[in-house]
Amino acid sequence: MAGHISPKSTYYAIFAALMVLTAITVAVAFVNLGSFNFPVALGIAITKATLVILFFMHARYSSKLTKLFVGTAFFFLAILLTLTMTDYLSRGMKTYPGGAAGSGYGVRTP
Amino acid sequence: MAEALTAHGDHGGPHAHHPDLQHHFDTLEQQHEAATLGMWLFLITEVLFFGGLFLAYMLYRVWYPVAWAEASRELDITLGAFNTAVLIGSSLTMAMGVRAAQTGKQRATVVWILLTMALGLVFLIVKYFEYKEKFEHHHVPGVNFMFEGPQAGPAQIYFSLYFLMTGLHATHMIIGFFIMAVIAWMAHKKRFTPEWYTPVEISGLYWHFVDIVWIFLFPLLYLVDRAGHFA
Amino acid sequence: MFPGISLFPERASALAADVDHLYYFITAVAAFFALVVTIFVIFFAAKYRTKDPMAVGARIHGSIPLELAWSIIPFLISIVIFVWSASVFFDLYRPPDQTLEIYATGKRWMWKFQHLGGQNEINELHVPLGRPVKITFTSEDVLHSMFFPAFRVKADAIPGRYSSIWFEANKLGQFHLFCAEYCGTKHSGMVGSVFVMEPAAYQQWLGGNAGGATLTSRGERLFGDLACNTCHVSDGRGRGPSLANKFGSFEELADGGRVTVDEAYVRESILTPQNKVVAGYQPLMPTFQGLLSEENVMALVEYVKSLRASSEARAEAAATRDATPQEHK
Amino acid sequence: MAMSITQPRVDYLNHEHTLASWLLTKDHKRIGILYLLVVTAAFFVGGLFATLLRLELATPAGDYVAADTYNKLFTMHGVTMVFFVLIPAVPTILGNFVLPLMLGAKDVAFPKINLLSWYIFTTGFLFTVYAMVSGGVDTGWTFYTPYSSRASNTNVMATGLGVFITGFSSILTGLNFMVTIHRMRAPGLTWFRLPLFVWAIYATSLVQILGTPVIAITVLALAIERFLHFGIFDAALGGDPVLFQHMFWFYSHPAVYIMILPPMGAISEVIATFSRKTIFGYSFVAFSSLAIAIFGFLVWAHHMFVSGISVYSALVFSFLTYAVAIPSAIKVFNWTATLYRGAIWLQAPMMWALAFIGLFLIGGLTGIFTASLGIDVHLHDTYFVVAHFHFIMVGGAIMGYFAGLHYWWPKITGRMYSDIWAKVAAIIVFCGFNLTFGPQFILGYLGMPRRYWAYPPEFQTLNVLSSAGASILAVGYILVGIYLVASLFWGKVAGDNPWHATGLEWTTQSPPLPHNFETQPIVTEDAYEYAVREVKVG
Repeated sequence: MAGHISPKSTYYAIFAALMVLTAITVAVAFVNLGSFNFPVALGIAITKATLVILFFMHARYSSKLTKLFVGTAFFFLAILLTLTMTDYLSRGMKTYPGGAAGSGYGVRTP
Repeated sequence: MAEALTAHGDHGGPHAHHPDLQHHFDTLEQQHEAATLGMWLFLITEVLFFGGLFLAYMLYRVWYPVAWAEASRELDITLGAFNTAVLIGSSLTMAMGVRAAQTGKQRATVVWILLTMALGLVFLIVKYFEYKEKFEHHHVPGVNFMFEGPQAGPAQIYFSLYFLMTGLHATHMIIGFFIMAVIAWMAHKKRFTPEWYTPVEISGLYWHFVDIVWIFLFPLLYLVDRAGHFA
Repeated sequence: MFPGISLFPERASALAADVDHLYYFITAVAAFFALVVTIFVIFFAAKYRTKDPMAVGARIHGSIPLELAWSIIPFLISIVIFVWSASVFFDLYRPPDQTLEIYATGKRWMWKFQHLGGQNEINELHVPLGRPVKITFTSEDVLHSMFFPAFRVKADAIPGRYSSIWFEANKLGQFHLFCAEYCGTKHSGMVGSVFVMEPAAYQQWLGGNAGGATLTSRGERLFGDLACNTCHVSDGRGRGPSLANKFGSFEELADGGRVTVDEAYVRESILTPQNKVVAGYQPLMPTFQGLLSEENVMALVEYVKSLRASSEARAEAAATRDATPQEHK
Repeated sequence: MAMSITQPRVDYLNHEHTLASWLLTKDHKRIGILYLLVVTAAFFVGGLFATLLRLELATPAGDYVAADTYNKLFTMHGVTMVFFVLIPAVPTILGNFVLPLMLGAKDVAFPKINLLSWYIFTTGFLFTVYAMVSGGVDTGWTFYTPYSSRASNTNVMATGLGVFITGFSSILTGLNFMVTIHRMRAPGLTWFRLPLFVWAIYATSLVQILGTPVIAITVLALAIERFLHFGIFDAALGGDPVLFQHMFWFYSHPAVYIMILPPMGAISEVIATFSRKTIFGYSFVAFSSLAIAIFGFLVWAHHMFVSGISVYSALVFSFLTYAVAIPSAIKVFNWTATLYRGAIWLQAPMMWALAFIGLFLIGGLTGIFTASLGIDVHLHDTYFVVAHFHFIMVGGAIMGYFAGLHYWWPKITGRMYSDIWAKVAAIIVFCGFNLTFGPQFILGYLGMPRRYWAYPPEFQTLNVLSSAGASILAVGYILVGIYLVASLFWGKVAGDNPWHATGLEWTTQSPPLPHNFETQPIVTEDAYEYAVREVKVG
């Protein structure tokens, strides 16, 4: 009746993909990518989460409204994270007279 | 939605419909869509509920990368990875359980749901050992927190967030465990039919969400800097 | 206007006038819109009033141009207000280069001011007329907020961080000092006054109230007592970076970042040294968190600041002081 | 007064009388009345605290209550009014009652969850009352750390738990209404035929769902930091007390839109009905509700301009705050334009609505002062801010709530209150309100800080004016209570459509049937189509 019935093979395939991605994220963590470790780990986690949402939670086969709600959740989470970080990342920036506004490297004549 | 509707007598008149159709809905499909939509909305609130902690995590990771690296190395990565595998497995069994309910296989539904509960239990037991190990190493924030080296302060913040995030996640697991117990009991009583299996589906959505939270928690807490960039 | 009710606070700082002008402008804009809407509402309510409940109004659904007009015009006005406000905000926020430095700490329910000459005051502050004054302050327990209504400046005192406000008093007299961030039982008691004095009278007051050692000399003694000089040797051969001529310039960090050496960085390096280690040095420095009161940290900051003066000025300033042993010239 | 006439017809009030039929009801109409009782009780508890505050502030010296008591009074006034009156008032009382009727539905999507929300709300309220009775809390309704986590020794945990529990009632109500609006509209009732009250409730539900969880986690983190000495906001460990303010205001600013949007929806209904014409610019007013809900999440740090956030983020938030003011301006202009060439029938609800426009206008415009960076440095934490948000909350939300209550009272109770007394009360409240909060703008610019137990003597005259106004305001609110309760016993029968209004809720009987409609209504025309057809006398 309502709700899409996916074949078992889809579920097993997604399960395998998730396990592989988990293995990858653990392996990559031991490789020193400097400041890229964090984005890579986050990217893998987002991929895994998307797989679970689309296939295990049937978002892919449900109404556009459900997809809109999923998008809204992550959009407002992004607002919370990014707008707050605009404060913390720009705290170091000094606005000295003569200092380049926003550069944070204003030279203060002693 | 607009098909002919039987006139309702006064409240509580004879229901000419499917026994599971509640009085204020017109069709089973409308009821099903309403239930799933309601569950997705609840999951939005959960995303933002955990979102607050992710904000604190992101801020302090940017402020104290060295402390985050040192404190993260205190966690046991094999247990973390094992737990991730267990939870992804439980997501699979949950999905298979929902599928069994959709196709009307009562016994299979019960078995898959019990499997999901078992995997959830394994996860919680592993978590218990991890917490016990933290207590022994005095890594529990509070008065008797001990962490050698100059990063003791930010490390205590890390462990505060560790316990808050994993504690909140474990609480959601325990709630999920009891929900699954109820669903398994209902399935055992053959309550679900291919037309009405909504409780299985929405508890499945909840379980998958709890799995997704762990999918993010594992790399953020366990894999901060295993390569020694900030060593 | 009425006896006993003043509508506007006193203007005692150069920037107070700018803030007031901006305030008048926004009041005018707000009053204009309030009047326009109120007049229209009253006029329409009176003109189209009916007693017959069955009467029906005209069939008007709306007009796009009108909607766009009263969306865009208010937005343009807001942009004008925003830009003007931002410029006033920058002036309020950005101290000029040469300011009279005063340190302060907010503690539950009193403000403690420290002048460079060593004078300490509780809930009272004496400042000279016509000179820009910069107050660098922090809190020792909960949030407070230093608020001078007459100067139109305010900033929260946050434990663990320096905040600063600056003003240039241009009117003699006594003005209010309030704590504006709720801080407990005697939040309303954490008030005081600032006395703006003629420069001559100010110097005389400084002389009369010279507490003990100046802030710099207190910092210097602490620098010796805490054995900072064993690592921070002035010629740079010690285990810690040399601090001579460091204040105000910027410093390369071990993790590749760069930071301006200001009060906040010196304070952070004293209390949490491991966060921003200077390039080429090991994070050996122990933390002094809990060992130093905020006043002593400020004294040390002032001492490090004094090291930036050219070495000759250092030598002759040292000569006039009592002969405490100096490790580095 | 007309002799009370017994109701011949069955309705949701008289078809069951047992206590269980009320306490275990799943009927959205009865749940609305249950909320009315608890919210009205909370309103008088909060009002009592306000009266004590104003008595204390009549004299410069702190001579009426002790300092600690004063701090507890303004905290409990804030907590009670914000969480137990302003946020629930219109959605849970008027929304619960009218939304299914407006949609032509038999009930909300999840009736059992609707009842659960009421029990959660009442439990949260009882928890907070317990916290007040057993010593109160003195951190201010904002619970700023480190005072709330380290320094205060009052019932922060109990109040926090009360707020945490009540938050879930707000989440579940929002969720319930959103699914109801999406899935249970009558056939033919497309989105652009919905009454504007439904749009406002939808926007509010969106904010409730997206915002409330963040304050839930913030209060939880505060409670754990205070109880177990964790270290998230603790400066001694390197934490940032300002992070609490970010997380708190991320919810608490959208919360003020939860408080103002539903009353705005009620005002749109009242203005359209009593101008006897369709609302001016329907889609603009509808989308401005959504715009307020969504933009409302981008502006929270305008509460923190002087609390240590960086200059550049202050610029960003100040600009976005000006952007979020535009939809509110659009609403006010559209209401005013609706009056043009209408047939203005000045009944009691219309008087309250016009008073709402007057006060909300001043509230909104003073927002421009506090959003401006240069001015807010001087105005932050002074009585100017207190006056601004009281103009929006009391002048806006409470006036809008009363306008809606007066508008739907005949539908809820089947009785009509005395129109003259209702108009008198509107005027008393309007004048009392202006006298109470008008002088506070001047006090604010003079620099009188808020939350002061004792203040310098030069501010006394304006404070005495404000306290005088507060007593007039109290009289106005008590008068409303009196004639509304009196209408239950002596009010004449109101008939099904006393205001001759359009809208599905007026097509059924008053008070409505237990299951709302005899036959499922089919909608064939737009909302507020007065001019098209004569609306037959009820």
